[in-house]
Amino acid sequence: MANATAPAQTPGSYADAPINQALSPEDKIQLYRQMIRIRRFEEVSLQHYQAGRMGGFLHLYIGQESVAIGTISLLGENDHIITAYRDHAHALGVGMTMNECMAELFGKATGCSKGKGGSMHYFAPDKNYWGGHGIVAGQTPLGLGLAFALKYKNLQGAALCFLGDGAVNQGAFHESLNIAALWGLPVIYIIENNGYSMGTSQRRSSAYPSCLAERAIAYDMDWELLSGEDIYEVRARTQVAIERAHQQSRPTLLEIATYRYLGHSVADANSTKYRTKEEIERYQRQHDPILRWKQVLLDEGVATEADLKAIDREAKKEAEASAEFAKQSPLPEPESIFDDVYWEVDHQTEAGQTGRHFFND
Amino acid sequence: MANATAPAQTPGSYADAPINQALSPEDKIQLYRQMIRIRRFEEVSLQHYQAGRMGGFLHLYIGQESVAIGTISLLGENDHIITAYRDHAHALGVGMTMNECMAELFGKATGCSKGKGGSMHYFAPDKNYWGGHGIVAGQTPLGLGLAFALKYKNLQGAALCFLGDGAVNQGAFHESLNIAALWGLPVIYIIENNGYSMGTSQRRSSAYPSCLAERAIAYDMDWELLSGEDIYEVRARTQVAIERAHQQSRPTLLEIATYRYLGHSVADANSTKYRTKEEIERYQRQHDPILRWKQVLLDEGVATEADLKAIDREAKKEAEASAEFAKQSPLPEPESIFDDVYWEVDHQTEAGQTGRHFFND
Amino acid sequence: MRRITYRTALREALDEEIARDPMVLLMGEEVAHYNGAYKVSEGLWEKWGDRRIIDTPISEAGFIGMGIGASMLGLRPVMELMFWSFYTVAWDQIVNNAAMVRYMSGGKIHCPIVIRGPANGGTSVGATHSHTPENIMANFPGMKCVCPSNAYDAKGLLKASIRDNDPVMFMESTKLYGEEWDVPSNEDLPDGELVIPLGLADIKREGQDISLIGHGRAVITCLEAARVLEQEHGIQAEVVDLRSIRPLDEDTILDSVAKTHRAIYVEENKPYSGIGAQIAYMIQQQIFDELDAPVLRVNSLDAPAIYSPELEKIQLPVPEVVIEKALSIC
Amino acid sequence: MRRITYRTALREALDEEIARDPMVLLMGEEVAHYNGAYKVSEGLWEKWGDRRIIDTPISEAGFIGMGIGASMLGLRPVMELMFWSFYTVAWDQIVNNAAMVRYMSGGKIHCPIVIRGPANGGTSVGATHSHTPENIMANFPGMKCVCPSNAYDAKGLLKASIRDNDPVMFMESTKLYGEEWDVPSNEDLPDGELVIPLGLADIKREGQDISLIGHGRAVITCLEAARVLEQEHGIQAEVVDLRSIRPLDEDTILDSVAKTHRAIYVEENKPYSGIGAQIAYMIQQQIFDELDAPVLRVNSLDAPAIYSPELEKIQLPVPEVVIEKALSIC
Ligand SMILES: Cc1ncc(C[n+]2csc(CCOP(=O)(O)OP(=O)(O)O)c2C)c(N)n1
Ligand SMILES: Cc1ncc(C[n+]2csc(CCOP(=O)(O)OP(=O)(O)O)c2C)c(N)n1
Ligand SMILES: [Mg+2]
Ligand SMILES: [Mg+2]
Repeated sequence: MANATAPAQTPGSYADAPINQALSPEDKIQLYRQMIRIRRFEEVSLQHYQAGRMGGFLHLYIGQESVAIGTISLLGENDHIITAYRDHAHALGVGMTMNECMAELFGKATGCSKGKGGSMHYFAPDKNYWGGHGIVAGQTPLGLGLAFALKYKNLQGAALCFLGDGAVNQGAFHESLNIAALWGLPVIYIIENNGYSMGTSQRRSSAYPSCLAERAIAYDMDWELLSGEDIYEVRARTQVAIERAHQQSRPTLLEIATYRYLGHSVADANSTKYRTKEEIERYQRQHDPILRWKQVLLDEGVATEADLKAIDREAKKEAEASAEFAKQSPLPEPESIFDDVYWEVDHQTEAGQTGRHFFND
Repeated sequence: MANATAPAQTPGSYADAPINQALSPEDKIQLYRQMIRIRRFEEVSLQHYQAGRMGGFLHLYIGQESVAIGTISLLGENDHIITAYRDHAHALGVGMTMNECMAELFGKATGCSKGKGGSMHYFAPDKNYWGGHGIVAGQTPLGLGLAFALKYKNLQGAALCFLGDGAVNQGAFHESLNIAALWGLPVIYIIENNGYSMGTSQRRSSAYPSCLAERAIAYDMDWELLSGEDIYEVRARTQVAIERAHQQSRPTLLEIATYRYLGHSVADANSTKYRTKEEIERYQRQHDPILRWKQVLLDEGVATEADLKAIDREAKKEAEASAEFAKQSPLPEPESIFDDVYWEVDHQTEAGQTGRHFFND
Repeated sequence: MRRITYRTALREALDEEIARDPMVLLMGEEVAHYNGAYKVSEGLWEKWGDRRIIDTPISEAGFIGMGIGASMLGLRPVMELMFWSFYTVAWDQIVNNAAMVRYMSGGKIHCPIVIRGPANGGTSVGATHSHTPENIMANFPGMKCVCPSNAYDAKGLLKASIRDNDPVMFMESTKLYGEEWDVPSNEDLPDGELVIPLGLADIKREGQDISLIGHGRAVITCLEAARVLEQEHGIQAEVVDLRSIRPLDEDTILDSVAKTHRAIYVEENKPYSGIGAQIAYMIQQQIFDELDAPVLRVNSLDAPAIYSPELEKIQLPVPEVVIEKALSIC
Repeated sequence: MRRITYRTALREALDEEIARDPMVLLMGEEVAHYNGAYKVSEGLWEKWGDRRIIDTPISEAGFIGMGIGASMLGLRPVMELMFWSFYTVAWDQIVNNAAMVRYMSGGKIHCPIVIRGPANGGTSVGATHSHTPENIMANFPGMKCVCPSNAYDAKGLLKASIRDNDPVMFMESTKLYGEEWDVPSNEDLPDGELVIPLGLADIKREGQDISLIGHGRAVITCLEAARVLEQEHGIQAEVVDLRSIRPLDEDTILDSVAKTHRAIYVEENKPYSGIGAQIAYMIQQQIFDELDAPVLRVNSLDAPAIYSPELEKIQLPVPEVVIEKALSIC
């Protein structure tokens, strides 16, 4: 695949990017910790899903960790993010706790959305994280709105809006791209291209010139195609887009090539039918972003095998403890079904107490 | 503006295109007749609108006549067309009568849609004309569907789907472009670019590389930008797209530069505020497609001033007669409000007679 | 008392709220340079400039969704739909994001957004441009829906809607934009401004023989019917204007019907599962024994909106039908 | 009698109609290679190939609109929405094109299209994925709407819907896909096939004390409530399954209530202007004097669908609530 706006670089050179040079050894280990925490969290959640302790969907991010962590590691005070339903990684990435995230999956009152949102609907506005959205590409105009608000408030920030490779064919996304380019909004759309939308490969769902990001040309917008395998690359090239947003208030369309190891959701029993076992194993062996990063840390002498193993064990323990927390947590009270519908009702304002708001007989 | 897929040609060379060489003198005069009929029809409709004999909107096509007539003149048995609300020209172009079209504006039972559709909703499926649609870009997936049906039925045809320059920013249009390119459907999207969507200039509504048609690149689709002023050019370059559809079952995005002289609709009192009087007059004097074509006919010796004046007079008389016809025509019967809602009810089938279909008390 | 049009009343509400709160802005197709397709925003762009009054591309899903996203970050956007009918292309954003994100986030987010524009038939613009989606909006907990029937209410309700912290679907009527009503100027008001809380119905006319209940322009139809009922039949009809569809002032409705024992709901909505169906259900469920006759309805005739101007007139509810139905149960 | 699942019943209907009419095809996300997200179309792509069973991009407005356009030219597309909830992004195409183009063309065009997929709560997929839009569809003249409650009806109604020349919104339930019912094989049928006309309700259980009326999966809730009412309270409830929401079999409903004098509408729809509101209105309007008590309703609790599986169970209508309400008026 060609990429018109940035020449291919050898992996080494991304390590040299100033943004990566600025990483302390502890920062680098922290990137590892964050990725492995996502993986262990999801593995544990999977077990409990299979044990029947959750409902609905569980879309796992395993294999894609570097994308969320690489991009989120770049964000400052006025940078915001929003994503689709495959949202656990971004949640843990911005600093949500495993406890609140796991409890949400269990449908408990202690969940980050009080058990009202489930796996697809994690939110932490206090951490600039705006969800977690279930309708394919439905979050893309919202991301535009975050960018609009930043500009309106004269804040130097960016809105990172993630979407899948299948989501690019929703009309709302295109409408958003046009407005972003037309008005110069500081939004960065990041296509997390894992090659498939459910069982449909990129080739079967999209017509495009060389890659999906190149569709940005239609709006005279900057774009980049990059590999998600190497967190240095993710950081170096996303940083360019962030600076463009911060300094020029201009949008970018990024496409980050990645791969999911498991099914589309846990209910996807077909996940080895529409792609070969070999393809999956090749990614796991040769392109796993955690393994790749581990090797970098070892090569750079930043950490030892033992250090990393300890971090991994800790992550696993934390995940297991979160499942225990979730199990022990209380269910939401039945009356809480009517909370969080109307702000005015929740806050018992005059508006919230005038007229009938709910129509149960 | 640049155009990547076809080199600019001098006007003369479009006359030489085989499709234009094939025109007999009578064909050429017929093109003139069709354009002047549209203009006179609309002028008469405007008078009656202003006299309060119609309701709702009246979107006039005056200034753009060569686009509808140039493209429609190329169509064969299995070619279909569909457009937006600025639909009088296409209707007359495919051979709908002035009487049925004018009566529709008057809301009469003799109207082409029995007074149910009005100006925005002319249809003649028997003439491969599928309307007349009021929601901006709402017709673009329908056009795709016509192309899909042609391909499904193994017919060698094309679906021409017209839309405005403001309509390109509706999501449904982009979804349609992707599917058209992905599946190789014989649809030709024709952006009738008159420079404005209501009071908003192209620059204020759209981000694009060199022109709107170039957005096709995003879907790896063929595209063309052409001038609508010269009907030879419209025919020559649209024909390329039709052949691509017929022979390769591949879509094209065409953009035809044109201009409307009057307001967005008759209710548009601002139409000389968002553009200068000079701009409008320059078009009328220098770029009027009917005047331009008249000159070609005179230059080629195909017709004399007197011939053309006679045709014009005839068109005007026909238009006036159609207004008289419309005025004399009966209103729809009140009971007819409930006709044409359900096919099964209209045809008094068993399905149409089972259960209650209408819920008037 | 000052008389102003419904259009001017809306414009004043926008202007005052933009002045009051720097987070309030108006966005939509042709609202700025063009002064609004129906001139509600006339002069506002000149006064407030590009920052507060913003023209958008014809991308309702994109720009309404953008407004919702911006409202999550604290802006208070007022979004104009040139016709409410065009909600159909933005429906996902409205219902799944504006109305549900608060719930799905367990209350972490709220969307103080107003979506406004005309929602009515009667102007011969055809079926696709004549949606009256108040019943659809009201169906969804999380949304609010308001339909002012006159200039006074329009001003007061729009100001309250903009200050509300929940998404409010505000439905106007192109048929009323040019009509005038008494609306006091701010100097003549005790609070210095006109704000009408959502959730309060208004008795537009008192009576004890029958309750004519409605919303939006249908209230005017009720008033005309009530006038004739009195003059020609000696029947005193009470006219109840819901003003706000959700939240709903149930008490005022029930009190009226408990007094009159007869009710007709009048609306421009189509009948199947319209607002009238809900109100009729509610009345019979809550005060069954007070009813001396079934609750009746008058709706638009049950077909897509016809173009033909003459026929559209009879497709919409007219006083004659209301009178006839009233006589059938009085 | 053969027992098959609701899912199999739907698949048989599709398979038989595809075999019968070369213009019938199935389109949607993941319907072909993947066998359908809920496996309704399992095996059909293998059997019928790329021409008849077609995977689409995630572009509901684009592909549903395409299906509508194709239906105008004589195809009879069956469009699968992976969830009916996703109608929200295709709403303009559905309502303004499928439901209105016949009218606006004065009857020159018709759209023999079926849009089908699951529309239900109860599977903990959150508010955005739990839409039950039958009241919204039924509001629009020009549309038809069908909600089968069991495998037998699902097969017969889907076949009738595909043969219908008007647009039919066909709403299934993921909660029922795996459930089994008696469905005769074609050899065992007098006509050699199972086709159930739209517009006929079905008495699923006879009784004379109260009418429990509903549609879709709520009918199963009614049947369970009726069983308990009989066993524990000696009350004979009649259970009326609308099957088709529009056209509506008014006579069967009215006959039942005229016999029992009491009615409860049960549905998974939200209450405000739901189907139950319309049916309750209709009953009181038409047979007011037959009613010994107000018509009551049981709906989903009026909040967006909650995720928490335990809580969602009580958010949906349950037999206990139906029983309690029945006892309150019997
Ligand atoms: C509008 C809409 N259509 C369909 C779906 C069902 N759906 C959920 S995820 C998905 C696939 C999306 O794939 P992609 O965008 O590549 O993201 P990924 O799952 O690979 O992260 C589909 C079809 C939906 N949620 N919303
Ligand atoms: C979805 C939708 N939004 C807005 C409108 C109102 N509207 C009708 S025409 C129009 C301008 C369209 O301009 P363009 O596409 O350039 O076509 P033109 O009128 O110039 O032929 C607008 C905003 C509409 N009909 N549908
Ligand atoms: Mg993907
Ligand atoms: Mg234009």
